[in-house]
Amino acid sequence: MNPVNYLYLACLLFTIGATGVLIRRNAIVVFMCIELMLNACNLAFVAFSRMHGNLDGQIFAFFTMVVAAAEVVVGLAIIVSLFRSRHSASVDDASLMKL
Amino acid sequence: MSTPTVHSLWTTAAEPISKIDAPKIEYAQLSPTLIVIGAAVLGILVEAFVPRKSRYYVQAFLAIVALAAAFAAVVGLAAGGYGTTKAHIAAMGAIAVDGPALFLQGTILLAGLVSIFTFAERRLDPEVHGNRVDSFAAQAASVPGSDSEKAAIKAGFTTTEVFPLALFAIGGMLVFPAANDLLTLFIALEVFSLPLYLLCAVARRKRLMSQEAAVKYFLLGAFASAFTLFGIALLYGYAGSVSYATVASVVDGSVTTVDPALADTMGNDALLLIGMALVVMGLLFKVGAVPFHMWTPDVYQGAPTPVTGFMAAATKVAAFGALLRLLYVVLPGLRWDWRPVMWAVAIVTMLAGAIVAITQTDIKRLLAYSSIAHAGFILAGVIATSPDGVSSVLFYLAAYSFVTIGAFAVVTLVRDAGGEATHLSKWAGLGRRSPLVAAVFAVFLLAFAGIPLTSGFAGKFAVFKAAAEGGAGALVVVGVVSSAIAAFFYIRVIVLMFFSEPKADGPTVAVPSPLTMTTIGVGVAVTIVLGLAPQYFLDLAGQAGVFVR
Amino acid sequence: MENLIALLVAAPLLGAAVLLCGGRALDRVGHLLGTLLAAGSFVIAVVLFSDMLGKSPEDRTFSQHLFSWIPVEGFQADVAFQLDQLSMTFVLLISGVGTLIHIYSIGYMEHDERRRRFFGYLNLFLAAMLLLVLADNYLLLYVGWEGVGLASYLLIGFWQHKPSAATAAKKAFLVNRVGDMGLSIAIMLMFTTFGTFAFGPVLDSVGDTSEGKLTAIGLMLLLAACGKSAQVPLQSWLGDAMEGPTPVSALIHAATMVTAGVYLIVRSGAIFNAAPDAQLVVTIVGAVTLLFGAIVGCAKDDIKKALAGSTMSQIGYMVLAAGLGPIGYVFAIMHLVTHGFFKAGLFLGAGSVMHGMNDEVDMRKYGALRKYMPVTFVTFGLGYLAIIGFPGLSGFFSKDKIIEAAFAKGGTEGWILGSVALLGAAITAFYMTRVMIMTFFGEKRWQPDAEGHEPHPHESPSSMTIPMIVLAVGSVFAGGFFSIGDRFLNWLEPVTGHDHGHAPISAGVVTGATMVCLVIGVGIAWLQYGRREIPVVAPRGSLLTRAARRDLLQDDFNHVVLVRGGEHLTRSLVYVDHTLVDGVVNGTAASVGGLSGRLRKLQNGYVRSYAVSMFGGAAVIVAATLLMRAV
Amino acid sequence: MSFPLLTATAVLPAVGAIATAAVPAKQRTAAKWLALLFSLATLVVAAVVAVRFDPTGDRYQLTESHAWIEDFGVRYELGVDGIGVALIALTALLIPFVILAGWHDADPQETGAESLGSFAAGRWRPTQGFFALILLVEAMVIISFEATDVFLFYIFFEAMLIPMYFLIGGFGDRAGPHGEKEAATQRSYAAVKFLLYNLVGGLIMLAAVIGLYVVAGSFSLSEIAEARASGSLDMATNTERLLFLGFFFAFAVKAPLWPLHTWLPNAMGEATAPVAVLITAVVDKVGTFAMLRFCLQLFPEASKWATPVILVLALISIVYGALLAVGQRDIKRLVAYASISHFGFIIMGIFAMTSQGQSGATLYMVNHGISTAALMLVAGFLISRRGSRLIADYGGVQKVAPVLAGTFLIGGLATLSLPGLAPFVSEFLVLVGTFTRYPVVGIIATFGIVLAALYTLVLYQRTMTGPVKPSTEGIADLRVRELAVVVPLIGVLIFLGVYPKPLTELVNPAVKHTMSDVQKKDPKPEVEAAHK
Repeated sequence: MNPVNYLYLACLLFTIGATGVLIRRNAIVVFMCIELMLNACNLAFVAFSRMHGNLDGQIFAFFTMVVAAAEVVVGLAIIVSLFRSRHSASVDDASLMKL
Repeated sequence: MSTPTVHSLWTTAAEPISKIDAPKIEYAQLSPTLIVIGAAVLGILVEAFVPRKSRYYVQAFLAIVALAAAFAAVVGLAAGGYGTTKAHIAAMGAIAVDGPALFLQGTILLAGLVSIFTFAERRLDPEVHGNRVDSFAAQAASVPGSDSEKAAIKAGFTTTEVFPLALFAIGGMLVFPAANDLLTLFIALEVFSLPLYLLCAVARRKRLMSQEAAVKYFLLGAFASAFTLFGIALLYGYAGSVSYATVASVVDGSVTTVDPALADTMGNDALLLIGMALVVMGLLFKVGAVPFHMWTPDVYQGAPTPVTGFMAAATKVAAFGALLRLLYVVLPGLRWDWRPVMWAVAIVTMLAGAIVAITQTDIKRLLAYSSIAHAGFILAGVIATSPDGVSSVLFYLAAYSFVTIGAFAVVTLVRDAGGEATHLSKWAGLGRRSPLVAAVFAVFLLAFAGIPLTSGFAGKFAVFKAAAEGGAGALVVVGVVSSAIAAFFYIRVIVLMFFSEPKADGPTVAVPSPLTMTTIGVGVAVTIVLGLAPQYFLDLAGQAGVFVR
Repeated sequence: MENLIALLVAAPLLGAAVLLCGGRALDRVGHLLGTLLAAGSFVIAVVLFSDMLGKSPEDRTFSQHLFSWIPVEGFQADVAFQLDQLSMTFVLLISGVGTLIHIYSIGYMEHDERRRRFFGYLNLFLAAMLLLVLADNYLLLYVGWEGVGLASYLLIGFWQHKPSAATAAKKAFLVNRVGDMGLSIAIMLMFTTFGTFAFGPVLDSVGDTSEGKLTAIGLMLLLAACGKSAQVPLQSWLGDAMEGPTPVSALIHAATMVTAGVYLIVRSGAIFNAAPDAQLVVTIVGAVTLLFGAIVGCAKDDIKKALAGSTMSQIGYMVLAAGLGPIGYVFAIMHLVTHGFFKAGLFLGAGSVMHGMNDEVDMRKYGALRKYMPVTFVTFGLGYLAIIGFPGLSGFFSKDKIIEAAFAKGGTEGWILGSVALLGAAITAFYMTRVMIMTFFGEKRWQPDAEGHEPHPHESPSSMTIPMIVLAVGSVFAGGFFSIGDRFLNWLEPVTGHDHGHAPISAGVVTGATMVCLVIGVGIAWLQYGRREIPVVAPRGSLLTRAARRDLLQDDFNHVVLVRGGEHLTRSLVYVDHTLVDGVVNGTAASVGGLSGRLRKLQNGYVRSYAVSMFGGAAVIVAATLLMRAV
Repeated sequence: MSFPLLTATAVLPAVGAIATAAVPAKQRTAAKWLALLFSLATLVVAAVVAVRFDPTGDRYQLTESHAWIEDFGVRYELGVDGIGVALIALTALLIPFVILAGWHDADPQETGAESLGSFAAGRWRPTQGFFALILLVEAMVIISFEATDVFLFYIFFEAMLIPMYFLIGGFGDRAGPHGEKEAATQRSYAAVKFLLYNLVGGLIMLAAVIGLYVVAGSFSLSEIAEARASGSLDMATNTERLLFLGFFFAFAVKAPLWPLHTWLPNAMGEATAPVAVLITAVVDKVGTFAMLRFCLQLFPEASKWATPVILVLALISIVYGALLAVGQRDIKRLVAYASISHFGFIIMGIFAMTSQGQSGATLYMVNHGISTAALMLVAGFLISRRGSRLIADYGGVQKVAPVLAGTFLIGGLATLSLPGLAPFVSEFLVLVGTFTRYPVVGIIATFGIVLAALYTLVLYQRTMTGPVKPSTEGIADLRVRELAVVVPLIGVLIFLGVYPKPLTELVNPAVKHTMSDVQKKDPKPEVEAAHK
């Protein structure tokens, strides 16, 4: 089937992820939405790689996964420490600094 | 797309397995990065094996030596002509070794070095339980105010991890402006972002704010990099490659062999334009340009001040470096598409930064907004799209980073019971209390304001000149207006320090160790020298103004 | 010999410098030094005069070039002097009368602890006045012109602790400045027309330019003259100027300074001759002032103000004469000189009277003083006879000539001017008689002064009486001396030129008419004041009287229009400057601040809203790039 | 290469500034003497410059030229013409008096340092700072009179704002009209206003400076002039006009020209008298000087194009300033508005584009500097005695302090440009120069001389004459130090009033050059007078 459809799917996923970032409160969920966006990108990479018939895209996808993993490590560390000190993972509670 | 291509894919995919030749890496030209990263790894081992008591010394020493060595390496490379005649693409096309790269790497390394000094400063806070303490949490993992934290403090723990983290960040920053394909670009971006997120979280005082800053920075940063990544994906989709050279050739249509797939995607400009827009947006986020600037004030305020200084300086340098390379090497063919957008961004950034700063009440937030305004000024230089533009931006970045680090270093000195006294009202009459510190800070403020005889003026002039010659006269006018507005709040601080009566319960000025003194001293020295006799450095930047492709 | 000219100015100038800079040390000798230097310059003047008489009328013009003052591209102003018969006349008058008044002041100011400074100012005045009449170009004349203005400012306000004095001084200076404006504009006009403003070149090349230009210059010069010589409409300061010590009034505001205007007009004769319109205006101004002053003089009870009015009126005569052109120049100057004598004399007399009467100035509180101060009475009397033009005395000759000249102007103009002059003569006779009677005749109407001291009138010391006597002699004989054989005419003619005009009526008739007027004037005055009791408190009087007491409402006009109007203008301007000019700037600053405050609100601390802005930004940028391509 | 005399004139005070600032906190008097010494030394060097300068020689003399920032096309180029020499002399002459007059203005107990309590009184050294800043300003002003490189000029034109700003904001009369606290706020308001006005002007000029470089490719006056002459550089009319406006705006703010003047009254009102003199007599002159040196030379066509508007603005300044001076209740603000009026004359003279006008304008700069200094400093002495700037608080001073009153009067007479005092010469030249080309303007301007008399005499009458007010009693007469300040100034005023020849001869050639720059000839008189 036509790989372009994968692109549409990628876009869809990306948008879903972005929307999630914008509307969800829980830091963990927000983070997951970001992961979703990254994976959307992966999908796009693979699809393009398929279209162009070279491997760069696929390689890129692997790197993205690694990066995503690293982000998880760092991200969770931060979010958890925040959660522990505030007993809430809501990003809206974390608004000491403003104006 | 029809089935034959699938087979062809398989075949093409199957074929070359037999002959993969080992990549050839020019270790010498990559030495700066390698040294720093290596030192960082070493730092991790130190964390693992060296006893707590001595870690601080080992780590600090290691970091300083590594940065110094890396800087030496950069100088060596530059002296070896790699900046000009021998400029070339290294590491299988992943890394460019050329003038801008080396200049920026040098700047980043120096900035990093002086920031490390402030990282290592432990004279500012009073000793707790007989232990000297720096500005980082005893144990970042422990809950603020919890027993475990108290215990950690009692035991005299310190977060010595900051040094390797900083080194990793610097390592990433070194690669960022040198990255010569989108993959390296992205990896470098993450490599220097992730440690920064962590560094933001480990302040000793005001830990809640620190953590909040980290969360904000992290979430927004990740969000932004997701966009970048998607942009990269689209560019890849358009050009069928991630290497700058190829993409560029495809973009300006100078590509030689066009297979049907490429022809197909090349036809679709949307891919290209959206891809470009998203990648650029990711970089604009890093430089803190409006409307992607909103993380800056909060993060700058919450992060430990030494980290803030480091971020404000080094991140900007790296990010602008990458932006320049992207726009000048990959997308010159699209000049007529991205210039108008950048125009708008630059104007909005200059004005918004300057205007919002007027009503700030916290010195760190104030500096954050000023950094936004400055990002706008630098963008004006970027838009020039001429060698002059490049060199002016390089010069501006060098000048600006030292002023920034110096300014934040001064901020660390002004303290009261709650740690740093960053609220402006506390700064009233500082000029009476300790004229020297106030004078130094005034020098930095004047440099920010771009008063002649300071590096700020030279930089601003260079950038505006380049912009004007690049036909962006209107931008210069806006820049002038916004610097007038900006001048207002810098002056406000000076008024506060010198002309208003000090409060009885005002903050005290801590006497720092030679470390911070060096930082501030270097800051002042660079500010004055680049103000009075910028010629040498302009030459440097001028020679470094050409990208290799 | 010519090099002495500079000394004329230098001597008093030196005096001024020494007296004003040298501290209290000089208090005891200051007045003597000042007088000495004044006398010195008189002596020099006499020397030069005799030397001049020795020469033939043609080469009686001395000149001395000191140094080039303002050398600028296309602009040459020198410090150079020119001494011809006209200047000579003035020099003698100024230094002569000046010296006398110095002497007089020694006695008059005896009890003033700031006497040294007074003499310093007097010397300063002499220097400036001499510079004025000796200058060989209009710019240097301007220097003297303003110099005398300064001196008169300082001297009128000499008793600065009296607010009235300070105000009067300021007023005098300001009104004069208005005149000076005229002079400077005139000089600028000359410069643009002739490329120079030295007397010689300008007056010689009058022929080469349009009458319009000359009229303009003439009118501007007239404006200057009006200021300095207290002619309508700039006369208002002279009355108040009487706040100054009496010697000042005598020297500056009677004998010399106020006549500078006449000098200016006569000196610029060539210009006026070529600009009949300007001349006409001059005559009109003269005529009007002549009556104006006279009327004011009738109503004043303050002896000095009465005399001031008369001064105004007499100068009106001179200006009138000067306006007549060559017919009148000589007589203008002649009347100026004789007036210098008798008016100075009268003022000194008045001063002497006040000296004896605890500085009382209200004539209604005098009376019967002739017994108590005989010398003053006699000298004052002679002056009186002179001014009303009693046959044989100075005023008779000079004034008579002017009236003749006025008629000789010819045409209706001549008739009008002539009759005005006659009328003036009558009024002069009236008010001077009034002064005379109220002061020296009738009953004592003395009142105790503020401190309650009864006045004990007594003759003044010789240092005061001698000058009075000398001046009296002058006022008796000068006129005759000048007129016999037209001495004065021949003396001045080379400079001013002369023209007999064509008198519609013979000189004899004019003289007769004058006499008649004189008798009428004196008569009425005697009927009014000599025969009946003079009330100590002034009666309300007719409308005209009351107006005249208030200088014919001219001050009220100034006050309402200029002072009040000016105050309103400045006040509103201050407001404008603060709210409008400054407001605009502050407004912009404020609005930027407000904008900042509003934008700041966007930074609300919520990650998600930041994310929104990023997302929106991304969307916008993408859209923009695509659109950029689309259009 | 010969001894860099011009650099020396600028460096000397700069060194002095550093030295003075370095004096330990306790040795206040030493600092004062040191500053005075350096200012006098500068005066000597300036005198040497004046002597070495040969009016009949080249346009720019004693030139120095060194590479500085090639990338910006900037060279360190100095050189003086007659106008420059005159103004350098003025500056060097005034500074010692300013220092002497401000002898006690910055003694700590006067600037409220004791309110700091114990902790920093040791390190806080206002006195050193005060005099160091004054010298610093002198250095920067002098070098901007010498710069023949636009960029070099611009740098110091801007940089001098900073020390001035600290001088205004840091040291004022203690008691303003409304007491200590209010005075402090007023002061910093004035300082900020001063800085912002001039900074905005400067920044707009910066844009123009960059524009000039883009157009001309050089900053050197001489090079640009040559390029123009050889025709290798011809600016488009509109570019030239825009650039001109950019430059002129900055200078007009500095000068200050209506309606950009409002910072001056605040600044002069709040600053101490010596600083006020520094502002109006020295720093502001850079603005008018620059109009003459840069606007006319670089953009002759645009200058001519803008002349009508500028003349009108100048006229407004003259009349408006004078009228507002009449309306002031504060002595210093009165002088400030008077200065605005005078700057109107200067600018009018410059743009009348006649030899007389421009020579007059130059002389005016010098004379106004000296006369205002005399008037303002005496006013300052008076104010320092009573601590009040309000005219209403004085009266009858001449009775208790005759010398003070006398000198004040002379200063006032100079301000109303009485003949015999220096300002008359310049004012008359300006008027004539303007009149020859623009009669109407000239005539309206002459109203200024009447108004000048009005505000001066009103001021003198209200403060000095009349019965002695209780508040005035016991005001001491001028002290020796104060006489040492005033008497020489008055001496100079009289000398230059009677014998301005040295000055005019210095200036004339320079003016000739400027006239040829703008290709204007003096209007010929209608009739060539008989024997001229």
